[in-house]
Amino acid sequence: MGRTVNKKANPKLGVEIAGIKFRNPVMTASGTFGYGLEFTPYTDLNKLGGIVVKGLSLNPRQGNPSPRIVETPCGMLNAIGLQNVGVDYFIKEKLPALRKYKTQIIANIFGETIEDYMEVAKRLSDSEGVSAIEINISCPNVKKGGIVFGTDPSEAAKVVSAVKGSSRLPIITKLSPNVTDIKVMVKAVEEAGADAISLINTLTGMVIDVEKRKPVLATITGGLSGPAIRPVAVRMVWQAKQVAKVPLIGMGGIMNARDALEFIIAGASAVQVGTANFVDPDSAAKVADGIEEYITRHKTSLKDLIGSMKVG
Amino acid sequence: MGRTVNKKANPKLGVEIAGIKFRNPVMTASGTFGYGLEFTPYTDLNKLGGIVVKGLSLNPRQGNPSPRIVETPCGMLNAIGLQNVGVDYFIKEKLPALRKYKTQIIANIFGETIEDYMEVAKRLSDSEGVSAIEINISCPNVKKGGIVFGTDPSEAAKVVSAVKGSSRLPIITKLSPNVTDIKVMVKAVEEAGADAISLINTLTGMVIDVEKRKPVLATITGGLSGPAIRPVAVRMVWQAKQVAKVPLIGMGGIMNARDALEFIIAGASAVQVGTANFVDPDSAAKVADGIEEYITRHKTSLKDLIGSMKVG
Amino acid sequence: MESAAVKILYNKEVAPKYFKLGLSWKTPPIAPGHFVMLRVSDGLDPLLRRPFGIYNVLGSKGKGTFKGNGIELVYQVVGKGTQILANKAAGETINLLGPLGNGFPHPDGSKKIIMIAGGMGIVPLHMLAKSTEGAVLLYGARDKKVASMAKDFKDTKCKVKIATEDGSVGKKGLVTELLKTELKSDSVVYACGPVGMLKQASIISQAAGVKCYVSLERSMACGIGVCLGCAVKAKTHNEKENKNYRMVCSEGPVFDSEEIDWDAL
Amino acid sequence: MESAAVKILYNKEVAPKYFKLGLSWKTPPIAPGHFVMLRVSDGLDPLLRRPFGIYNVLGSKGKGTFKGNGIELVYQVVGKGTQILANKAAGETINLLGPLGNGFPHPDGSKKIIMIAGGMGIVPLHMLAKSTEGAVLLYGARDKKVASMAKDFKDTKCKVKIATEDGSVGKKGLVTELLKTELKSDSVVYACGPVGMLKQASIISQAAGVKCYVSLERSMACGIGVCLGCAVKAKTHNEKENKNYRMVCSEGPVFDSEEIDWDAL
Ligand SMILES: Cc1cc2nc3c(=O)[nH]c(=O)nc-3n(C[C@H](O)[C@H](O)[C@H](O)COP(=O)(O)OP(=O)(O)OC[C@H]3O[C@@H](n4cnc5c(N)ncnc54)[C@H](O)[C@@H]3O)c2cc1C
Ligand SMILES: Cc1cc2nc3c(=O)[nH]c(=O)nc-3n(C[C@H](O)[C@H](O)[C@H](O)COP(=O)(O)OP(=O)(O)OC[C@H]3O[C@@H](n4cnc5c(N)ncnc54)[C@H](O)[C@@H]3O)c2cc1C
Ligand SMILES: Cc1cc2nc3c(=O)[nH]c(=O)nc-3n(C[C@H](O)[C@H](O)[C@H](O)COP(=O)(O)O)c2cc1C
Ligand SMILES: Cc1cc2nc3c(=O)[nH]c(=O)nc-3n(C[C@H](O)[C@H](O)[C@H](O)COP(=O)(O)O)c2cc1C
Ligand code: FES
Ligand code: FES
Repeated sequence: MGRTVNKKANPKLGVEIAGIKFRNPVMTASGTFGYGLEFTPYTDLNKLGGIVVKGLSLNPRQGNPSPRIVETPCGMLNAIGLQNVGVDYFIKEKLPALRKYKTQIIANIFGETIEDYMEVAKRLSDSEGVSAIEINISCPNVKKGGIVFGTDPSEAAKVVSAVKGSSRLPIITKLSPNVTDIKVMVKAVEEAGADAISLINTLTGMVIDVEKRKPVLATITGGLSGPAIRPVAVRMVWQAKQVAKVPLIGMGGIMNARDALEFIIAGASAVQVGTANFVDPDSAAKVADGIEEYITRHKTSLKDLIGSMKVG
Repeated sequence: MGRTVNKKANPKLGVEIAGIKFRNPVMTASGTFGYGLEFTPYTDLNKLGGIVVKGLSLNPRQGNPSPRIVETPCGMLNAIGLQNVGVDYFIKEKLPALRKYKTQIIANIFGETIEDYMEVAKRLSDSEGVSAIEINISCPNVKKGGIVFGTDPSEAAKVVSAVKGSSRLPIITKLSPNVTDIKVMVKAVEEAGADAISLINTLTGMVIDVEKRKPVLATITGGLSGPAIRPVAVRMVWQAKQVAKVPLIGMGGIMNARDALEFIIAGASAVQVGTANFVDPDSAAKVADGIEEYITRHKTSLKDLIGSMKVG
Repeated sequence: MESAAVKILYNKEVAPKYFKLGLSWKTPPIAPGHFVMLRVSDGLDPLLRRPFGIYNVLGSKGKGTFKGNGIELVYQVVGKGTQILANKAAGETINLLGPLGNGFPHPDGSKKIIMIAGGMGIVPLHMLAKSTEGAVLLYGARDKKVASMAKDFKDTKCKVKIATEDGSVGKKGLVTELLKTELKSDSVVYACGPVGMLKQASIISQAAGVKCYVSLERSMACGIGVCLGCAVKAKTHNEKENKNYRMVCSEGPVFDSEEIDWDAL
Repeated sequence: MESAAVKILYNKEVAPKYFKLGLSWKTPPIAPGHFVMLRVSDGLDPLLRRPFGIYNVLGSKGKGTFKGNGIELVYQVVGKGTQILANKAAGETINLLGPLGNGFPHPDGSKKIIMIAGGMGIVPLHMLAKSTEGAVLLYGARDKKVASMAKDFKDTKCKVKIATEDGSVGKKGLVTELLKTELKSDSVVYACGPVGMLKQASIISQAAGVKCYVSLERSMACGIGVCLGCAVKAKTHNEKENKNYRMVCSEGPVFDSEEIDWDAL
């Protein structure tokens, strides 16, 4: 795939989501791109539509015991446990360097209570350089006995409207795929005020070391990501598109431009590249180049491609 | 992996599920092994614990338009649409040859109404050579506007108790993974009278041909199987084991004995080998040999292995 | 039918992206039209085997069916599976399942045989050419380099007429145009190639009241009739098993063209 | 730090399942203890890169850090990734990410250097040996064949003492027994090998009041500190970032052994 040199944004590649103008539809997924700066030796951050930073919580978090990752067929499980530096440290130490790039910065946030979510969102709104907040609702609600916000439509809706009320920033809600009907979740968070919806987060999985008869991960289960899950992710984006009024951001196993185009054609206005960043730290920029090449070759535009799947 | 010659069953490898004695815990999964006889040029059917035949309905079914399959990273999607010869043809033309083998024959059944399920179960009970019925509840209930039996606990329970009432045979209920909480489904079908539970059926997925901007499968979505889904399948078996009182039969992406042992250690009393039969038609027999080798090497027995996962 | 680990004898590029692959294999009887499924990787990606027609049975002088000590395949690199195959070297082993499917009905000698091939469709017809006499092969190729494969037909008793897309050899244009001129009422047609070409060949033959056998391609998972993935819709209903679909792998890949519902393909 | 497609110069088996891999690469400065991540397959399985220590910088006579026109790795075939690597031939290209991590703190010359290696742990210590003088290497190997790698230390100014599990060369038994006799109060220890050995080396050194640096291994996804997958628990709390965990890839792989919570490993 030919690389293009850094140049002015191609208007046919641009997209506006929740009032934010992205130079291209390719972002990096939360938790797979650190705080962005770690990638400067390997890629040009200015080539990215957006960077979604590692999930931020009110206080710094230690994360889970180790082992935290294990490879699986065409994928990997992670149980990082949302280790992060905390929202204040991020704003003070990471954001100033990051906002120098011509790419949109999206802060992914999570909490164990609704109040946590609200407070993190508030502090981010007060800072400069963050374009939007992505809410990770795949977290256990400690007050509700650990049920996961992201699999209960009414709990999810509560988080979204609380965050919406605490922040002037556009709110992207990131959905968990571990549900019977993704459409129910889409409707719930949309009604609660989400400006855009991103999906999918990881599928819950586990791997056992059969010689030791123990789970490989210290936390037993972890989140499955990578190309293995792509067919499930594309299906969910397509289903979400049937009911969604707000723009969708698709992800799950995108390794190259062809994969990203599946999501766009299924209905996503933009995509996020996750696990692929580990395999090739320049992946997301290459995906953007490949989409541009496709758009040129097919004499089309991103706008015309979104949700353009023909059936029958 | 060393192959052993066909010989008397190893008692350490045997397992009894719902009153049926299996010479080893390895069966072939429905829809991936035809009616068994097609495999005689490539494998020894007597080496299998059981054969689960292609899903049977009351009347023969044509299945879905083509294309029906597509490869995905470490997996495949299928949308066969449950094409089958119908229960009567099976009993008359396939069963007589099949029951000559020293392996348990399990009939996988499905229907579009509860009455369909009942009638198929009744006819199978009246025939000789079928050891158990496996109910595939991953089918749309036409009477209930197409909602899938397998994702609604009360609909699933209705099917199970209806089938249970129509048949003298042990009933295995096969669960769909496309649900928020597999434990709810386990409890529902167990209370309804399932003698054993098998899991998982396929995850719903889709693939798009980006050059044509069309879904590859004629039915848009299909069922994802193969090693890609194994981490999800192992997790669900482990979760099911937390609540199940009846024996579990695990499947999803088993390619070799190591993979099968993950399921057994997680809590399955037996396993089914599916997609692997396409890659190597002798897979299931090799899995059985490999489990035997493991049991010998670890000086243990299948019974002691089931659910033996140590945590922490 | 067997599953066997066989040794690669050679794997050479005969035209850009076209390879000839020789495999050492003490074969069961093979008929023209049979195919094999190869496992191109020991790993999990690509997961499924890939189907390939049989171009030659090595060390055999059979007619109708052949038994030999090896087979020769010809394949084109089109995706990741065939790319992995292209990287393999002589001496490596590869797992093969076969021979699979039903071959072409053997010509009874009463008719004039016309074979029509598009691109890789030449593969099973080469075997057929070796077991017949006085046939003509109409071969549609992308360009001169691909068309050069026709020289392999010198050792058969078969006349070759070529059409190339770029006109660099033979007639410029579609091979089905050659069929129109060649077809007589006492002909029988054997066709293999892209669906569009097969459909055309079928229409032309049917219009002339001539039997046309086609060898179809379909994505396959098992190759042995159990996954039901490779279905094509038939025009005729199979009463015994009450079905409209035919499995390309086990009931084909060769079909009487009248049996196929071409609009559903 | 760069991501580069590099050419394989050689890939030869030096002992059963042990390979030396030469890669043509105009290197940035490399310090002993640095590692690289290799993408062993262009396909999707295995998906993740594999980490390997650097054994030699080719065409360099540097000290402390090295710059050269290639690197040499030594790896053991233990699973599918290393098996795929073993099948690669000279002339093929492979994608490399590196150099990664922090090397060993360069010895200041005031202490007597003891290096202790178990199995593949010899890799980063070979680089260290090349940039120090008067050191001793204690090398624990499975058997004679693996122990033969010690001859590579002839070109370093470093004395080698061997322990083998089977007693076929050197002392029979654990290499940590050698450490006990070798250790003086003015020693500094550099260790690399299996966790059990590192923990023992750490206990022995701490008991003697001696600094011990260990190079750790952990499953890795990214190698650059972003996935947070390769965490090990530290005894000390990092105030600035308020964290107990250290990333082996970016904060290690070399740590002061006192920093590590060995019971959590
Ligand atoms: C009976 C039969 C005989 C064949 N004989 C030959 C031959 O002699 N020479 C030759 O070059 N090719 C032949 N083909 C086509 C060949 O199987 C495909 O080109 C090959 O599978 C593509 O694999 P890939 O991984 O390189 O491509 P990919 O596009 O990466 O394959 C992806 C998936 O699509 C399937 N697929 C893609 N194209 C085809 C196709 N045309 N037919 C069937 N499945 C396809 C593959 O099996 C795989 O599951 C034959 C196909 C069939 C069904
Ligand atoms: C910093 C570092 C330096 C290393 N240097 C060397 C070296 O110089 N020579 C050498 O032979 N090996 C070295 N290793 C170990 C080497 O990375 C593993 O042996 C290799 O990744 C195994 O891959 P596999 O696919 O063959 O095995 P598999 O068991 O199939 O691998 C499965 C997964 O486990 C991981 N894994 C398995 N074993 C290890 C291990 N010991 N350490 C880390 N991850 C592991 C793999 O990365 C992969 O994700 C090093 C590891 C680290 C972390
Ligand atoms: C190591 C790792 C860490 C992740 N951390 C987060 C996170 O902090 N917040 C979040 O919303 N998603 C997180 N994710 C999920 C990804 O953002 C993404 O939704 C998922 O990995 C699917 O995309 P992929 O298959 O392209 O990786 C993480 C994923 C991985 C692999
Ligand atoms: C081609 C194909 C057809 C299938 N048909 C059926 C079926 O008729 N009934 C059923 O219960 N499951 C069916 N399944 C699901 C399998 O039995 C199994 O649950 C699933 O494939 C997961 O196992 P695997 O990953 O080992 O294939 C089918 C799967 C495949 C791939
Ligand atoms: S490929 Fe499986 S039935 Fe034909
Ligand atoms: S491997 Fe990703 S943080 Fe170390």
